[in-house]
Order: sequence, then C-alpha cells, then structure tokens
Amino acid sequence: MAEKKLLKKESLGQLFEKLKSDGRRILAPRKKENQIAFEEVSSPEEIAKEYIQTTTSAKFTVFPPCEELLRYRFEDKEVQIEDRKLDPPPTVIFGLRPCDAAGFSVLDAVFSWDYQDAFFQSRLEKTSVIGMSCNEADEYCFCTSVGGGPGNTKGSDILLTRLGSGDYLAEIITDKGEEIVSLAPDLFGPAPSDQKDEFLAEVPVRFEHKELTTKLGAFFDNDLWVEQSLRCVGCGACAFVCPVCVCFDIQDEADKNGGTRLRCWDSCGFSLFTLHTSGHNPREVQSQRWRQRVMHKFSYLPDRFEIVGCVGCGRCARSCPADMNLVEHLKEIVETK
Amino acid sequence: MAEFEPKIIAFVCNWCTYAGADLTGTSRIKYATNVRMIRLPCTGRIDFMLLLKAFAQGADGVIVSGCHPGDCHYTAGNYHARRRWILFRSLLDFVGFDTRRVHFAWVSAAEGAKWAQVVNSVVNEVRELGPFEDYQKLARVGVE
Amino acid sequence: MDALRKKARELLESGDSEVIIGYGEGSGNRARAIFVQKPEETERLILDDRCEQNLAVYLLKREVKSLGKPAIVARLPVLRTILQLAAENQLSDGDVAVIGISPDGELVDLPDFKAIEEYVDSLPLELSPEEQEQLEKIKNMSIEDRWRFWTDEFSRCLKCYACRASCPFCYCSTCVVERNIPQWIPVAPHGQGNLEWHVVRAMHLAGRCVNCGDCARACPVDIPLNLLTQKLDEEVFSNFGLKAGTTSELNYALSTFKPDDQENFIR
Amino acid sequence: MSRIGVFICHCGENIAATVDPVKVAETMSRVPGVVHAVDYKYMCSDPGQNLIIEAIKEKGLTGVVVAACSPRMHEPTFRKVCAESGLNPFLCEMANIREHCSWVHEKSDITTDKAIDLVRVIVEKVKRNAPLYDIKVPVTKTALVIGGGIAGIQASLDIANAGHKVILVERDPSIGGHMIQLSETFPTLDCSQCIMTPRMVEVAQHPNITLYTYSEVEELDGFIGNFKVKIRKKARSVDENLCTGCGVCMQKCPRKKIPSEYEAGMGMRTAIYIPFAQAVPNKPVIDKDNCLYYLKGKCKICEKNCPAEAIRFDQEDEIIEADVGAIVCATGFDVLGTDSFPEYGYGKYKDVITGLQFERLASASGPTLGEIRRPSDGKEPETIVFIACAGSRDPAKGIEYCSKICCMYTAKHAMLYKHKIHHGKAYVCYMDIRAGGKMYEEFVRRAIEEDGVNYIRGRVSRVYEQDGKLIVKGVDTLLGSQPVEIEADMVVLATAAVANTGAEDLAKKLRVSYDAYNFLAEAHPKLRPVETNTAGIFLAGACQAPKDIPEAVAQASGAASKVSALFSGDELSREPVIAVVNRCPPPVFSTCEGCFICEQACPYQAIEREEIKTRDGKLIKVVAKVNEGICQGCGTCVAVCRAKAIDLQGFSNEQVYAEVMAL
Repeated sequence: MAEKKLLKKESLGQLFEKLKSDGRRILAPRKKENQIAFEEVSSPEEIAKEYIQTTTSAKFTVFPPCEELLRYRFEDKEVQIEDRKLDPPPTVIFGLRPCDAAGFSVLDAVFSWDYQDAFFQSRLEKTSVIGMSCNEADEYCFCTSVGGGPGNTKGSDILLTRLGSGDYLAEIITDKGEEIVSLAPDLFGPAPSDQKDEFLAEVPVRFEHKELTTKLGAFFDNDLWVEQSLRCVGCGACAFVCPVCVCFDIQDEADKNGGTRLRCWDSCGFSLFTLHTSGHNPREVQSQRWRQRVMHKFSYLPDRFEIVGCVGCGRCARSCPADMNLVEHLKEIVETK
Repeated sequence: MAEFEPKIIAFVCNWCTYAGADLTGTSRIKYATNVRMIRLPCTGRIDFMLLLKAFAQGADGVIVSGCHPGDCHYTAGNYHARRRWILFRSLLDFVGFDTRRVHFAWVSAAEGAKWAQVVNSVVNEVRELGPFEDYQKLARVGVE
Repeated sequence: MDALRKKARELLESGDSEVIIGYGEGSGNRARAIFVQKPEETERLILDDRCEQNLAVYLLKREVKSLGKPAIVARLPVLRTILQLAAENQLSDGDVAVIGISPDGELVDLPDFKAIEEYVDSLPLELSPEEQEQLEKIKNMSIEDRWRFWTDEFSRCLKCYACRASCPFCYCSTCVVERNIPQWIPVAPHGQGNLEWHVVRAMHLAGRCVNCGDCARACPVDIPLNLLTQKLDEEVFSNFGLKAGTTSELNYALSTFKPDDQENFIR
Repeated sequence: MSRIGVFICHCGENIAATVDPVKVAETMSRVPGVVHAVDYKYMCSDPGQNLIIEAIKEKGLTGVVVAACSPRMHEPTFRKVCAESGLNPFLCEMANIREHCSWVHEKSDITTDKAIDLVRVIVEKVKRNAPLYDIKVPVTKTALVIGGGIAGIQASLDIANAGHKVILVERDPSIGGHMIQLSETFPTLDCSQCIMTPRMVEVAQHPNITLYTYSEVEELDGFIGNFKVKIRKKARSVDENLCTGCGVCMQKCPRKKIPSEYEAGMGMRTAIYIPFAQAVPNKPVIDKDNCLYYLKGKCKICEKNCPAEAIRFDQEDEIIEADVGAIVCATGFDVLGTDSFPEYGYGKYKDVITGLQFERLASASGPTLGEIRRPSDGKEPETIVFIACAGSRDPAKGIEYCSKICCMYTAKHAMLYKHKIHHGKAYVCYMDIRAGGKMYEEFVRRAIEEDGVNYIRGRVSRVYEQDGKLIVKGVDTLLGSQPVEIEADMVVLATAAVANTGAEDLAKKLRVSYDAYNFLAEAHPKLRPVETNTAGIFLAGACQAPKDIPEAVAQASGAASKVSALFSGDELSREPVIAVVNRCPPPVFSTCEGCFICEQACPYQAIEREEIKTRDGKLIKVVAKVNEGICQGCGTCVAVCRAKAIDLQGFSNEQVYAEVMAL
C-alpha cells in the first residue's frame, strides 16, 4: 500500500527547484494556442491549468518519433560504424494522466521482451513520473474499460490528486518516488483525511475488455471491419498520438561521406505498412489495417503479454480527421451477436 | 580565418547554358571556382526537388539556367520551367527561405561571357549572405 | 435537411445510386462521413455548419468504390474537387450523382459536369476575410519571422500524413515521399524532412488545390497547412489567371504556359 | 557492385596546367565502386583509347568515366570506343574538367578539388546508368504532301524522283496554287504559266505521285514513319474517268456570272467549271452553291449535253485512307481583300484592286487578255497608283510583319503597266523598299530608272472617289512630309499576305504549332526551319511565312530531302534518351495514376494512353505511355509527374539525385 502525503499547492514551485537543482529536466503539459503538449518547464506557473488530455502523449520521452541509432562513415572503401552513446537526460514527467502513466508499462512489455531495447530502457530508467489523477473526463475517455482508472497509480512513481483546497494528495508509489520525496522531504506533509475517490472524474465502463479479447478470437473475418473503417482515410494520426503504439521503421540518411541510421515511428494505418518488396501486401485495404490495429491492441498483445495494448486515453478518437471513434467501435464489436 | 567560400550548385540545360559554359572555357574567361554544374537535357527536366536536395547537400546557393525564351531546343521546356520557378520561388519566400540563394538565368550557347558573369555575381552575393546553416541544421532538429 | 434526405432516398429507391456519401452525427458533437445504402437510413443524413469534411476523398477509396454507384453531398469545395478530379482524369461524367448544396444550405440540381461548372462559376471563390487576414499576417512578417514561424510549426509535424490522407488530390497510390529510389524527401519527422515534405506537397497542390481546408483540419497538431496552398493559389491566379476546380477540362498552371509569363526574377 | 573505370585526360597542358590529373586519378581510385583510375596525356588519341579498351576487357568494367573535355566534343568518340569493346555505349559518360574547370580557373588545389568533384559527380551517375539501345521505328515510305502550289509541287516531284511514293492533296479543283495566277514573275519577267504548267503536268503524269484534287485532309493519326491519314475527296459531280474535258458542259451552263476564284474576281465562270485552261486535272467540277440543279432541283443542262455522259449529280464525297511515313505541309497563303481597308474605300470602289487582281489583268490568259483595263468601265488607266504595305507592318491591322513579296511584285506591276501603257503615269507609294535577293535591287532600280515609275515614300492616308477619279491622299516623307495628292484612274493595293484560310484547323489536325498569325511554326527558327515540332511533319512554302517563289521552291526541296533522308532506311533509329512510364507489381501495376498532366505538358504530343487490363480483359487502370517514335527526351514530363511515375532514360531521377548527393 502506497504511502500517502500532502503536497501543498504553494510547495510545487520549491519541489520544481529541487528537481532542477538535482539536474533533472521537468516536462509538463503546456498550452500553446489550442495545443497542449509535454514540454520542458521551469516553474508550475507554466503548466496548463484546465485540460483533460494533451494532444500527443508523453511516449516521446522514452520512444522518440525520430531517434538516432548509429552513424557510419565511408573511409576509402571501408565502412566505419560508430555506435550511439546513450546518456539521456534525467527527466521528471509532471502531470501525466494515469492512463498515459499506465502506457509506459505496455511500452516496456514490448521493448523489454525477447530483445532488450537499450535505447528505450536507458530513457525509461532515467525517467520518473509524477502523475496527476483526473478530476474530469470527456466522452472519449475509457480508461476504466481497459483496466485503468482516473486515480490509477500504475506507472506513476508519485501520483498526485488535486483536492478541493487545490492542494494535492500525493501517493508515493515507487522507489523513484521516494527518491523525489527525499530531495525535499519537508514539502510533503502528513496525509489529509480526504477520500481520494471524491475528487476523481466519473469514467463509466463502456465494455468488458476480457470479453472483447475473447470475442476477437473468432472475429477476424467479420464484415464489421469494412463497415467500421469505411470513413477511415488511412493516416497515422491515431498511432502517432497513441501512448502505447510501438511500431517503428528504420531509415538510413546518407551522402557520399556516410550516414545516420534513424528509428522513426510507423503506423499500421499506412498503405505501405507491411508492404512486401514483391509488391504483395497482406493488408492491402484500409479495413484490413483497421482490423490489424484493433487486433494488435486487444487480441495479440493480451494473448502474448497478458496486457491490453490500449489505456483508454481516447486520443486517437479526438485526433482522428474522420472521427473514427475507437471505444464506439469496440463496443460495437462486443455487442455483435 | 579565411573568407567564407560559398558552395554553389548549378543545374543547367545541355543545349544552351552547358554549351555556353563550354564557350566560356574555349574563350578562356576566368570565373569563380565555387560552382559545380549538373547537366540536364532541358530546364523543363529540372525538378524543384533537386534544388531542395542541393541545399540539403550543403549548397549555399543554387543556379538554374537554360535557353532564352523562344530558343529552347525542345521549344517549350524553358517556358514550363519558368512557371515552375515562379511558384516555387514564391513558396520558398513564403516559408521564409531566403530566395537570394536561388538564382535563375537564361544563358545561351553564345553567352560564354554572361555565364562567367552570372557565376561571379551569384558567388559574390551568396558570399555576402554567408553559409546557409539554417537549412543544413534542420536535418538534426527533432532527432533524439 | 429534409429535402436532402428526400433526394437521397429517391436516388437509392430509384437505384440511380447505390450509396450516398454524406454527413451524419459523429462523436463529440462533430459531424462525420456516413455511407448510406438503405433508403430508410437516409434519416441519418444531416446538414449543418459542422459538415466540413471534403467527402470527395472517399470517391477514390477502394472500399467505398466497391459499394457501387455513389451519390455525394457536395458543397462548393466538393463540387470544385469533383471538377478538378475530372480534369485529372480521375472521374468521368456520370460516375457520381451530385447532391449540390448551396452556401445557404439549399439543394441545387447539378445533373452533369457542365452544370457544376456553371454553378461554381456563379459563386465567389475568394478566400474568406478571416482566411485572407491570416494569410496576410504571414505575408507581412519579416522573412526571418516567417522562417521561424514555419520551422516552429513544422517542428510539431509527426509525419502522420493526415494532411495527405484527407486530401482528395493526394490520390497517388505511391506518394513521392514513399519513392525510395531515390528517397527525395527524408521519411524522418525531423526539421528538414518535415519542411521538404510540406513544401513538396504544397507544390504538388499548386494549381490543383480547391481550398477545402481539410489538410489543416486533419492535422492533429494544428499546423495551418492550408496557408501554403492558399498562397500558391493566389500566385497561380495572379500570374496565370487560373483557378483550380472550375472546369472539368485540364487547364493546369504547370503544364501550360504563356510566352509572356513574368520573368523579372531571371537574369 | 559497379566496376567503374575512370580515365583522366591531361589534354596535353590544357588540363594538366591547372589541374593535377594524378591527384584526381588517385582520389578517384579510393571511391567505392571505382576499380580502375588512370591519367593519360591524350585520352582521345589511339593509345588513350586503347587504355580504355584494355581496361574494359581486363578489369571487366561496368562503366566508364572519361574526365576530359566537354561531352559535346568527344562523348560520341568515347561511347564508340566502349561499344567496340563490348560495353554498352550509354554506360560511358564524360566529366568536363577542361571547358568547365582547367580553362576557366587558375592553377591551384581548389581547381583540382573542383575537378575531383566534377568527376565524382559523373562516377556516381555512371554507377546508376543502365544499358540503353537505339530505338527502331518502322517507316512507311510514302509521303503525304498537302497543298498543290509551287511548293507542294516541287516537294512532290523531288520526293517522287528520289523513288518514293507521294500522295499530293489539293483543296481546289486544280493544282497550281497562286503561282499559276501570276502574269510574269520577278526579277526575270518570265511568264509564270510557261514555267509552271510543265511542272503541273509532270506531277499528273509521274508514276510515283497519286494526285487528289478537290480533296482535303480530314484526320491524321500516328507518328513519324507511321502516320494514318484520312482524305476527304469532295464530290466533283463529274465522273473523272469518263470526262474528256471537252468543255461543252461549261458552254451550255446557264449560270455564267459567278466570280472566278482563279481570276481573283476579275473574271466570271460557270457553275460547272474548269478553273482555267491549263488546269490539272483538266476536268470540271460542279459548284454546288451556284448550280441551279442543286439550288432549285431542276436544270441538268450539262448532263443532257455531256457527250461522255460523265455528269453525276448523285456523286458523294469519298473518304480515302492511307498510311504515310512523312508529311510535307505546303498549304500556302492568302492575301487580304480590299474590303479590309476602310481608308481605301472598303472595296466599294471598283477600280481599287489587289495586287493579285492586277496579276490577272496583266496576264495574257486573264479576262482582259493581258490588256490593263479598269474593272469599272474597261478604260485604260492613264494614271495608276500602287500602294505598298497595304496592311503589312501595320499593328493597327493586326499585322506587324512584313509580307516580303510586295516590294518586288509592286515594282513588277509598275513595270508591266509601263510596258503596256507607255504614256501612262505610274506611282508607287511605299514605306521602305525591301529588295533583298539576287537581282532584286537591280530590278527595282530598273522600274524607277528605265521605266520611269514614280516612287513616293510615305503612307497613303485616304483614297476617295471624286468625279470619276480616285483621289489618293498621302505625304512624301522624303520631301519633308509635304502632302501629296494624286488623281488616279486605278489604285492597286499590295495587300498583306496572310495565313491561308483553315491553316489553324489543319495545324490542329496535324498537331503542329502555329504562330500568332496562324502561320505554321518551324521547330527551330534558325536550325530547323523546315521541320515542325511534330517529328515527321515538314513545312514548305508560304504556309510558314510569306515567301517568294525561289524561297518556296528551295524550302520545298529542303523538306523533300528531309523526307528522302527519313525514307533512306526501312527503319529509323533514334537515341534512346527518352521518357518511360514505370511498371510495378500488382496491385499498383504502375505508380502512374493517369492524371495525364504530362500529356498536356509534352511539347511533342508524345504521351499516349494505355489501358492496363487483367488477363480476362478487365480494365485495371489507364496510364500514360510514351511514344518512342515521337519523344525527344526533354524530360518536361518527368518534372511535372508528382508520383515520379515517368522517368527519363539517361537522366533518370536516380542518376541526377546521385549526382547532387556526390557534391
């Protein structure tokens, strides 16, 4: 059972100072026009006030959209390879929603399975999460349908819940969390009597994900995929705002002297995704790619890792240019006779 | 430190400007060494993406040159090219790309002297502007 | 709206059309594209200010094509898209039944391309004052500010290609960014890859874009991409007197020329 | 992996004096893909060429780069060397380190570094060169000549005499064109018909020439060597095989007052008519617009009187289809009528006529049998004024060009007048005298000095009638612009030569371009004056621009020799530097989406449409296809293709991209 403390709202500033003087960069939701995104901040004042969700997730802190893996040089007729030195900056992600926080464990499951991905792991290891429970939610939120919740502590090192007073109930969950507290023990007072749940958003359960997973087992050839994806235009927005999509693509950028090998995000929405050199594509049309997206998250990952490839943040639906609403479609699948 | 020497890449058509530059040579007219010429059949063939690639490849300035209007070996290639450049220039300018780094010229097979003069003036103008780091730096922006 | 539903119903009942591409209620008080195949379902069709998406993008989508002969709910941008697609040999007269919608939401009868051309001709095609103002704002910046503005905007680009996917004119089965011999445009979402992608895309739309604004609307990180094509549209019109999506005959700025096109920038 | 050989030429001291060839070779030897790099004093010399031949054999080179002079100089040389050594010639390229480097820069490391760059660029290109093979196109050795004026006749005879078949199509009932209307010709004053008619007869009798008069080109398809033409042979209403040309029909025809085209309106003809006595063929046609039978449904007098029973009122137009390999367009010109000159009376003054009409008056075969008489009252004009540049060089008339022939024929007219009416007064009002040509200036001087023609330099502002006289008002700019007023009996306007009627339609049918005045456009104003942009279609005579007879004839012979050259082989062979549309595996088949923007951009109409179908014939998509016979390899299509579906062999996207990346 995580240790509970009180963090006064006016103490946040000092906490940030401590973190910075400990050599950590702080990433927190920042508002720019109608975009809210995780960016480096130096004081709590810079943090966006009211928001349900950032447009893009904090995935990039551990799995950047474009990451250098190695460099090579042509010397005479030989190729010299120069490995990437890994020393990511110590980072604290502040104000991460419980759904996103939970997302890190999904990423970890994939990147630390048979192959240990040093790039991902070194970043994750240097990252601590000060999560923030949700006081409000919108119709796109469905964390509770995929095993999470607005106050869920999974993936956070410390989880803050804003109380009526504006002060925060701090739950210290991991050693990394303890470490942060130890930087400024006096900022963390004794836990208040308030019941955390009173301050959490209402997020109704929309479907049973175990039921969904079972259903999908025999759903591969269902016509519903075509029906649902008719309006999908085939972009990668859903995957690129998703906190747990892990597909990537390797690109070499070279000139006469040498080059750089990059790892870039990829999306199952693209027509080139899994296109073979032969020209054959096992997922030739959009409906098959949509099926892949759902299957991957709610059937393959659960089967393989006993983990759902979705944390119910609702970003994909909010960002979709064609209003593909994941939760709506998942419900539809569950309810199909 | 030595004065900055700009790297200039020129895309020229085979029939007028390339031949014009040949004439510059046969007339032994001296000009700046900064330019590297790439020969294409016609200005109509010059894809605007080539110019972007030239800058990505570290060019500080680019020259595009071909036959004068009416003289195109293929009769109309240069007219098509001209429209392409009208739009491309305005787009570059609109995204804040300094078009003083992109130069267009008509140099005929008879204008050996003009070619030398075009190269020299472009080299001088671009030398004034300094190295085009803005563009090359972009390749690292956003790479973790 | 009832007129629209009635018309749609007629088209389906008469068998003239097998699917109506229109707008229906979406999530978060948004409208979304719906594909109505049964007369009784025409009640799902809606028509209001939220119906902005350029539905023409679906006319070329394989699964939608397989539903049979389409009818499409078409406001001005969709009408212009249809004409431009026709000019580019992607649509033939009669391929699609058009349920024309006037700017004030009235049904317009547009039996063929000819009729669409005449109707489009009767409507103003200028940018809205708001659009114009936004465009001028950028144009009036110093060149350094413009560079800063765009590199900053593009720095958010994730290369999700929502701009491309939602654009009816990006119908290439293999986009230039996907051609890798040579790899013209870096695939990576870094500063250069993003700038080149958006510059090339804008050039490819110059003289073809009908300013439906979907590229900007689709962008999950709100890059005002339509400014690029609006700027080029302005150039195309002022230099060559051409406007995309006004005729079903190809009259494209970059495949035509006038001997006296301006060349004050050429030495 | 490529095996490139790099050969650096010193060109004696031409390169070696400022560039260090040894360093260049040494640097190149370290470039991946380069297996051989040497320098030599003269690469183009025999020993130099042998270096290449040996290296190709010994090192098994897959590509050759010769760094020397301009490819425009020696590329053919070195490509030939490679070809002889069994390496595809298109795997050999030159780096220009002389004209573009050693000759234009001082000796220095920088100059050598530039040379290195220039060579590396070409090395990277050649790594991506593909073997290419000349394109063979079959040739149908029959020429189509459109227009039976002197140019068309000359071209037909030259081609036919070279042993090739010719189809000559003439719109009018007889060949002969404008030249047969002329009286005498400058500068020799020999009779036009005397020199023209033998040629016309020769055409009619030539075994290699098929003549279709009263016919027009309806439709043209295909490309160089392989055109398909549809010719509309208009109904003459006369069976040519039966008709003997006796002319009885014409004597009997009740409609006798139809202005004769041949006489330029100075004489009359009947509804059934042979345009002129020496017409070829000498067979009449019925002018349906004027024939009583066709107008009113009764008459048929000619039919009743025709001894050969050759009249065929029910005859219909015939469509003749033919395959031809080349086309000579010789459709000639026309002259403005007097009616386009308000200032000279809109043609309402009978005695204000055009130069062409004067030709008929002066012609022995003309309506007045060669006597100069006023159309109005048949009197001999005592005073005659010739106005040059009527319309020509006059932006106000929309004609900015010089009609070229008027100065000369006006001088001729004035002379002919003086020769016939010795006491008469002849004036020529002119802007400038343009008498460039053999014996031309002398001819004009003769008119002035020997025949006493009065030349007045200045524009004529007005011509108006005043009690039976034509008052010509103008100025003499040589006498300080003092006003001039001449009381003339007759005024002859040297009206502008303009493009023939229908020139524009024909140009569209043939897919050749034409200028602002509808004159057909040559491929290059200096170097390809008889070719058009459309390969296999040539120009002769005044359809391209106003020309006098010798020029028209010369150009006709030029066009004819181009055609003969084209017909010299059974196939024509072309450089394979052309565009190609890609193909890729299903389901894409080709990245071409068939927008056909390339089709509109192509200066040569070389882009065709091709249907890709499934095995069972279901249409998958329509894509662009480049006609190898027509494509000239400019690559404009490549630059306008968004999908990069079309590429240019020899300058492919991959090659050019690699060149840039090598810098």
